[in-house]
Amino acid sequence: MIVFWILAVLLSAYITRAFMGPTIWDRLLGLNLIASKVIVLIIVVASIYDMSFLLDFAIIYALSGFIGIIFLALFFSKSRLDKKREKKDGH
Amino acid sequence: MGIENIWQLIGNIIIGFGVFCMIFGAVSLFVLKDFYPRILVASKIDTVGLLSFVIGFAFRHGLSFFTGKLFIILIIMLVLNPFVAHILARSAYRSGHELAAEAEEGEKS
Amino acid sequence: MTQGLLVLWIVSSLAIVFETRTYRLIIYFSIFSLITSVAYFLLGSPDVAMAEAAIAAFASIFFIICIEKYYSRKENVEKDSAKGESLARKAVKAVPALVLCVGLFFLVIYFIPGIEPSHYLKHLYLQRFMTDVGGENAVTAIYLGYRVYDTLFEALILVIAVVAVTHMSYSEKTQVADGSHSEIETSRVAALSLRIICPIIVAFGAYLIINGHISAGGGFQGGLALATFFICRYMVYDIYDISVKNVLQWEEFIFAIIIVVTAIAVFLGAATYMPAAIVPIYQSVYLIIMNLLIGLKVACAFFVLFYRYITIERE
Amino acid sequence: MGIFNTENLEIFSLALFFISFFGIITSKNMIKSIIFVMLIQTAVIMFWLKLGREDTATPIPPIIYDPALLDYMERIADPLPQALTLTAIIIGFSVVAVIITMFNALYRLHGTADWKKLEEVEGD
Repeated sequence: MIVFWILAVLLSAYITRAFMGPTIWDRLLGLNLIASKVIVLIIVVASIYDMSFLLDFAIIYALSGFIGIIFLALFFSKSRLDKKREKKDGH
Repeated sequence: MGIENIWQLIGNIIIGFGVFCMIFGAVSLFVLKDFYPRILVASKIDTVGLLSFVIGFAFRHGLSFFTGKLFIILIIMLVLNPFVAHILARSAYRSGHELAAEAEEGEKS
Repeated sequence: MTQGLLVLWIVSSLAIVFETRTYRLIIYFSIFSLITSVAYFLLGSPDVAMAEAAIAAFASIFFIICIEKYYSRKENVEKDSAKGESLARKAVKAVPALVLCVGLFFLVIYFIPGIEPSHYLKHLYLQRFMTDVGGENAVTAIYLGYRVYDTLFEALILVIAVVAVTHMSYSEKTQVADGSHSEIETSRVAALSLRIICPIIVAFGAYLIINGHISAGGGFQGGLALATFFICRYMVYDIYDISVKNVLQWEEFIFAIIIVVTAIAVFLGAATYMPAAIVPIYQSVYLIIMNLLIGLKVACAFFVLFYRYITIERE
Repeated sequence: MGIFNTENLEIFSLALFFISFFGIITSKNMIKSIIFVMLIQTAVIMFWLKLGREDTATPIPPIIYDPALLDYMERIADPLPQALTLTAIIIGFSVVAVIITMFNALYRLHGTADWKKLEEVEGD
């Protein structure tokens, strides 16, 4: 039970980092950590309920959460690339 | 949270260690200044924390479907977590996010 | 604990309100939908939580794809971040809307305590669904047994949406030549780790579809998991060897089969009226077939949606 | 273990409803209003799930793997709203997918993602 509350505090710590982070990449890092902290939260809930099918949700959550983040990161880097390259060719 | 048998005790100790790790992970987020050291430390500690959590809960539940599914989650997380950190760091570097030290050097020179 | 989670929920939605740069909007939206997915889970509905988690991932991918085109040109980025007008003037303009919303909010709060939902239906369903429709998952029993017409029309709307997206996406070269590459540069790490993850995704999607009527899960969630597999596959082998056209035809074909199966099932009375004593096997067979068909249909639909968006982004 | 007490859930979901309503009204950026369309739908779904609950103790998912669960009747979450929410989420998302395609086409034609500039360009 205590684990539950500690996890809640950690979750909010990551969210503040995600909101406060200066660059986009800090925000994505915050998002990534929130996703993995939430999975641990689900494992705790599933073990309290002691129903094993609740863990299916944790697997789906892990897969879809991370794939969302992977594509966000991929497309962020693609778009700024040409701007960066122009700056390099500039000077 | 009465602890019935020895297995639960070991499980609780390992979960305690996992929580202890994760608190350091959270602290590292705010102490480190630039993005790259932060992502390195946070995702590594995060994976270790998750690993100890899963093993702790596996001890608490003994050999059952619950532990089986826990290990499926463990495999997925052990593969995906570092992979996402890699993608993040690579795309951050690709899109021109210099290290703080490099940036200062650049301006100084 | 749920109170804290819901406060975070509201905070992330407020963050979306006060953010102007589009990149950050998408990240906050992604955080928001991750939190809603956990909130559904904590409120005792794993089926809805799974669907919401997968939809959150798809939504942020679709958003980022259409944003990325907008941001690749330099001037848009500067224009967006420039503070158009002073904060004060912006606030003044927002005041009437703010007053309206806050007023409505307190108005409705004042009337809420009057509503007292009756739980007659819930008791009815929970007691009788095991015998009438079979299977142990009440949610699947409802949307496949008692309310099978809703599912039919929902599948129809999904087909219409996919057809609309494929024919409405504005690009002269909509007919992407199969086998042409996209510019996503993938590293060896991506190839290796996705090779480990992809079989797990497909196996897990099939597991969700097959025993959707026993444990949490069902046609939709399994289909969404399969669609996630196609997205992973795009990351590594980014050639279009599967042509979008015949996947679309596949999807409409499966939809036709769904209609036929439901018609037969209703006429034969498998869904709700066949007494369980005679034919319990028939009921679970019907549930598995329906879940399988819906799962495949949803997987094809989201596959087409995803590949159509990729072609928009490509040129 | 009152971990999941959900007394004032409807206040939270109503608050979110009006926040996103306010957001739709005042959002200048097209993409922001699309995001708020999805937010409003989530708020309605959260309110809808709350109505199905009798008491605020820990809700049990409606999966009855052994009939003994049935005597906790009031704590089991109501399956009916969940079944309807499933179709609502997928229909909502397919609507948003079509909206995003329209946004793409509009942006291609006029090159702006801003409601104000769009009116000037189209001049209607």
